[in-house]
Amino acid sequence: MSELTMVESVCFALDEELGRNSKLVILGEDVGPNGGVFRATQGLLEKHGPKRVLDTPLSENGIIGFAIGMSLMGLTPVAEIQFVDFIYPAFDQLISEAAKFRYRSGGMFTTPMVIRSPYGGGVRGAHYHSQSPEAYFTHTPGLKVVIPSTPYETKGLLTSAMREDDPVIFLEPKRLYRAFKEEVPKGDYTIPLGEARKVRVGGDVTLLAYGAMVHVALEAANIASTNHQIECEVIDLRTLVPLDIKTIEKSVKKTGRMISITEAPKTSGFSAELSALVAERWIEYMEGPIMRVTGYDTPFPLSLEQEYLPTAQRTLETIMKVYNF
Amino acid sequence: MSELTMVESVCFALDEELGRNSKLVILGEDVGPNGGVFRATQGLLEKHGPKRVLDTPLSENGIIGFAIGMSLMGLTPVAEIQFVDFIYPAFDQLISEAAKFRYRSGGMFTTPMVIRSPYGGGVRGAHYHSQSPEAYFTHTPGLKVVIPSTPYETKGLLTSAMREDDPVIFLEPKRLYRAFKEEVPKGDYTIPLGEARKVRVGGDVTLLAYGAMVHVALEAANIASTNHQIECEVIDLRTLVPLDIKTIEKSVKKTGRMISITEAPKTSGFSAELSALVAERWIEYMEGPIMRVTGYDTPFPLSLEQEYLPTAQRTLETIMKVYNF
Amino acid sequence: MSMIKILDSTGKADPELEPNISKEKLVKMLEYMILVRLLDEKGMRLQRQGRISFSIPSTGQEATQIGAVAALSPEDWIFPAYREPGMAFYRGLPLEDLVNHWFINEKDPQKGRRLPGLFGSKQFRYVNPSAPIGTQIIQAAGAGYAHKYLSENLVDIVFFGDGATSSSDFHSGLNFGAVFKTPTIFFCQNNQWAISVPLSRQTGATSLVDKAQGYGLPGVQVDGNDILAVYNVVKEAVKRAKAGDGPTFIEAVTYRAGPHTSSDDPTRYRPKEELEKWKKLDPISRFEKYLRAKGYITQEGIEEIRSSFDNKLNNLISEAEKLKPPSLKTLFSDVYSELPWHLEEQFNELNALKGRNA
Amino acid sequence: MSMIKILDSTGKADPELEPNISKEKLVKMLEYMILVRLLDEKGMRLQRQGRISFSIPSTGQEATQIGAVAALSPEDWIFPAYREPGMAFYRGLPLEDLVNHWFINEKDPQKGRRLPGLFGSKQFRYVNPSAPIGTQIIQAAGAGYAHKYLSENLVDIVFFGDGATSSSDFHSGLNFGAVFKTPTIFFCQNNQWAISVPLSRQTGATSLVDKAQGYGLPGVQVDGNDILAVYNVVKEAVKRAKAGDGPTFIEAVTYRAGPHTSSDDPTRYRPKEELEKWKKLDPISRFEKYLRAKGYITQEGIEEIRSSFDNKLNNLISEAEKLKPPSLKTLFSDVYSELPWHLEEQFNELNALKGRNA
Ligand SMILES: Cc1ncc(C[n+]2csc(CCOP(=O)(O)OP(=O)(O)O)c2C)c(N)n1
Ligand SMILES: Cc1ncc(C[n+]2csc(CCOP(=O)(O)OP(=O)(O)O)c2C)c(N)n1
Ligand SMILES: [Mg+2]
Ligand SMILES: [Mg+2]
Repeated sequence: MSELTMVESVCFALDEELGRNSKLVILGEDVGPNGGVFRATQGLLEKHGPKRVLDTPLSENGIIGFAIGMSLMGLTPVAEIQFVDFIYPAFDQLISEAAKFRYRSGGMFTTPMVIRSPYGGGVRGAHYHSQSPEAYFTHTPGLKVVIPSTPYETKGLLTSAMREDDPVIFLEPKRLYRAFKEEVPKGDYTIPLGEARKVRVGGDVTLLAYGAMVHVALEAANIASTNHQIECEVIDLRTLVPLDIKTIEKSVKKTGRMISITEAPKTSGFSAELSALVAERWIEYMEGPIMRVTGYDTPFPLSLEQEYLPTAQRTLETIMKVYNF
Repeated sequence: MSELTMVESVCFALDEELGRNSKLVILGEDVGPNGGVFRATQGLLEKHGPKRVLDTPLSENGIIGFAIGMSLMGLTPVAEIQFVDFIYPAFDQLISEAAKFRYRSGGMFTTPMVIRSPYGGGVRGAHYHSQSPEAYFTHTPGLKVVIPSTPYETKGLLTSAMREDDPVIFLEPKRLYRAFKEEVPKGDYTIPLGEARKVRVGGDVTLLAYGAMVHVALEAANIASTNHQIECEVIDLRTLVPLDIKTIEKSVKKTGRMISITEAPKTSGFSAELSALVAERWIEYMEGPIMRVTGYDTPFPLSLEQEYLPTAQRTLETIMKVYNF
Repeated sequence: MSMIKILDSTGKADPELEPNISKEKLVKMLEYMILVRLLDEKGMRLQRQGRISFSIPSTGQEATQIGAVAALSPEDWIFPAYREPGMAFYRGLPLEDLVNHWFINEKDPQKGRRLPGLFGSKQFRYVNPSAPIGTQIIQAAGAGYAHKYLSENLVDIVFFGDGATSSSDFHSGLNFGAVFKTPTIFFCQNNQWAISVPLSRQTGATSLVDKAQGYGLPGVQVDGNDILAVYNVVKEAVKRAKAGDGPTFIEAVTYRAGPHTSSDDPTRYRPKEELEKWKKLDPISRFEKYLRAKGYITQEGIEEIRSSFDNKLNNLISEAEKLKPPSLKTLFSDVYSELPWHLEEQFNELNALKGRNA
Repeated sequence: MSMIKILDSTGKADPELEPNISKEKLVKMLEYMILVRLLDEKGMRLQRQGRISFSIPSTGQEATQIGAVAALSPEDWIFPAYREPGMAFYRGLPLEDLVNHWFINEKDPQKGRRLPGLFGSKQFRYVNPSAPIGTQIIQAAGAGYAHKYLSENLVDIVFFGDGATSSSDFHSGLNFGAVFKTPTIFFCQNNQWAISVPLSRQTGATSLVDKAQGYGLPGVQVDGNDILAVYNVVKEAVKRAKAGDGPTFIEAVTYRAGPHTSSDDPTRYRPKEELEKWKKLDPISRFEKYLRAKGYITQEGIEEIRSSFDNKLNNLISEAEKLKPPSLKTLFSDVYSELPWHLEEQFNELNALKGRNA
């Protein structure tokens, strides 16, 4: 047993699954001798050989398109997009192809694969190394979307993702890559997609989050409890599509108050979907407005990054507002 | 004065603005001798010449990237994407470039342009000739998003869009292209972006819609009134970004009930944003759940297209549900 | 770069290049060329009559598709664009599947989800095509990698038009194919037009085949209306691929004799004389002459082929037209491998609504 | 295709090709090469000290940027990638702007929004670069169209790396440029690596210059460490462009002597010997030898240039470091031409929050 960072846990999951699934192939930019710019594939080329760990030309539509072809023919491609900000050149392959192949072919052709990519802010990366585009993917039927929040969770969820029969977008909150270590067991364990995780129990306000924002939510929840005796229930969604609606339902029916915390720009972010779901299903349970704590509707900044990102402070103020409504 | 269809109105607006703005250039696939596959640029090449109406190679990222370059140097490009389903290869140019140029350059470089494209279902076009991807654009700060609903509106809004100092995504509901005619005046008139239009007055339920769904909402509202004495207020949003929040506010505060009707898949659609806005601002006014009538979370189908699309029937059932809550 | 040709306009073959193909196979090739043209006529007529919604002809381009499929083994994979339906039928895809697909009925193997003409078949290794142009090109490169990885001695052939050479996936496809030396054949059907956009607006290059060198690939230009020449260059490319020497880029020079699709009116943009010129190079009549000169077929034989397909199709059409649309459930299935709760909920809602308003 | 060279490794020029450039201009060219190298050293040091967050060196690639800018007129537009900062300074961009940008402070013309090194200047016609690779290539083609349309007798030059030749926008850029015959110069800095990916994984082509023909463009390969050769080929390309003959594709063969950026460690993937080999071809020392042999500059003169820039920079740095970050308002401005209600509301919220927690 060993304590690992999140990025080490990614690498561990890939390494073990490469060992178990002889059809698994990793591809991306700089994933080979360099071991990935974040070292998420460190040592894999040396261990599993150049047929299984492929440095590709600089072309994201190439990477995803090539992976689709591999997948159609029975391989299990795991593609790395170096920063998710660079996934846009591959949007057509993702949205028109990977997401629709099964449906359009009447179920004849399928494209299971994992696209993993670091996402999110907090590392002084500016517009093009900090974005959180998960909402685009959640609005694209045919894709599953998974976002882990700790090293342990990462290995279990990524292992599941690599065994899914559908294309999975696996977004890794890069500011957590080396933020802390956690026990990550060896060997085959999985966390099923579509099940959320209750991180903190509380009866007053439900906080929904995923990725790095789980920790922001927790921090805010702890302050709210200590300073204001407000008990928040914090739910780590883990999988955005398919969503664990039951866990959300139970919690909001209990607390009657809901806030979601996400980094992406506010308008049409995944937070909006969470608000909408609650507002159409359980509005009669709600004792205050359904709120969002989000990034602002601007490109991702640099010098004011800390002002842009949701913080425990902003979350706390929102908790107070909803609670005292 | 003359009665025009919507697609004729698009062409009319382009023609007049070509006459007024000598820096305006139209580019796209088949916009030249063919006059566009829907005839939205019919006759423009002959009238304004080959320097101003450009058939391009088959590359959407080329079209948008080339337009950005034109715009940086002072031209006013109006790009046609033949079907909005084919805009995905251009996503990087749209999201990383057009939307962020002003911000990233500290305001030094700007890229005003219009990207017009037919969108939406109802014409038996299947997955790749029917999509409604407006939510992606509304989640992208830096883009403005406009969707007209009648021939008169089209000319006024498109003329405004061509005079904006920001990139505008102008989506044309293709099922309305030839659905009906309307008086479209000659000469310079504009409809300002950011202002919604109240299409029907009512005190019971607010229906928010845009594009083709405005007509579905109206049809449902008329049935609700005739058969059930429920009076719906129908608002045509016209511009999704920036949104006319004041008009929405007044209406939902008055009616206490809100339903939005959109064609796109439900999850993370623009309807979710509308629900979220109301749920965080005016939940205390709401007398029923905030509902969405949308396309389903599947790729766009063909044989079951009529089942997929929101109808007056589905809207009516939702009105009844919200009203009788 | 000179263009490879074998048959002249009178149907005489260059004896140095004439491939050695059995009589049976040659006649089969002609049969399927005739079928393709017949399907185009039927499809367009049904569309004009409003009985099906859409049709994509490949009239004038029969030699490319049939010449290529005849040069492949049945295990090789085909990534079509949408003007290669004959390849699937040549391999045995039942015409019934096509006709049900035309009518997007309950027996349509695509479950009524695609525009008529956009069909695939896993059994016959004919990949379900997209509609966005060019996307299959890079996919075929990736498929080639899989074959290599799995040590399957297979080849992928991918078809696309002159317009598609401008797409991003053309660029990444040829680039990845070359870098990873995949057993992929890039087959460009240069039919001179991309809807209304002529080749001169598509590229500044003298010839599309000039693109091969920029990727370090061998390029071959072939008369795409000459089925024997097409057969030969594909055979050659298969040999290279199977020897581990990587992809070949083939530019087949041909002509779209019909409209782009049933939605298109080429008289708006295309000079009549051009069509007349190309009609003289019609791939079927050249090949018919060749076979007649060899004594492999007679005029009556040709007419018999046609009328036998015609009868078969007419029967299938009248059957297919009677069938119902696919069930409501097919609106929601195959989005994912299983039905997640939200799709199940949406299905139930719709089902209930239908019930109430039945 | 042979590579164009003028200076040999001892700094001797081929008399047949030697361009006719005034002494003043030649010395200015050297000055700015020296500045670029100095900026790299400073930037990397500040980053290592944690005083700035990021640095992108172009050490080893000074000849391409300065040779090219010297061959342009000041009205021509530059679309840089990110290894051409010297072009802006050569044209007069104040070093102060760069230093404030490094520290993303309130005087940063980019308003503290970009990674240090990604700056542009409208005044000096040096377009604000992106970070996504390749996007500027097609934009430069469009800009060229605008110049042509407006009958401005201008040229656009666009820079990109070997890695960028795999991007979609390379493909569309060269294609649109060729089809519309825009006055665009496509300048590829082939520095052999795209972070850790070597050229052999980027393309199957023998040479990147082979790509030109596929677009119908003239291609030139030039020794990118030979400033006179770079100057000549750019001059030639400008002439073609201004004559209305359309784009030229230039492949400059050079080497990234430093790390990819301050985040990179090239010892993980790059053989040491390679670097040693290229160090012998250093563009600055070759050009220094040339100028010394001509008697245009002395060793002391060179040192003086360096120390004068050094002093200036040190002063600017200590000033810049004292300044505050940009105001809160800059988080919301420039998203649109005006501030829409939702951004105003978000600004007010944040402002109030800051006030409550100040
Ligand atoms: C990405 C994309 N853009 C536009 C279209 C619309 N469209 C359909 S076919 C076509 C022309 C294709 O030309 P080509 O590749 O030469 O093939 P051909 O139809 O001539 O066989 C166009 C522009 C599309 N399907 N996909
Ligand atoms: C679309 C995209 N993908 C990936 C990256 C990450 N990245 C930044 S620079 C770089 C390599 C660029 O190589 P090249 O074009 O040769 O330029 P060089 O850095 O060598 O000057 C990569 C992969 C990016 N910025 N954009
Ligand atoms: Mg064509
Ligand atoms: Mg490089």
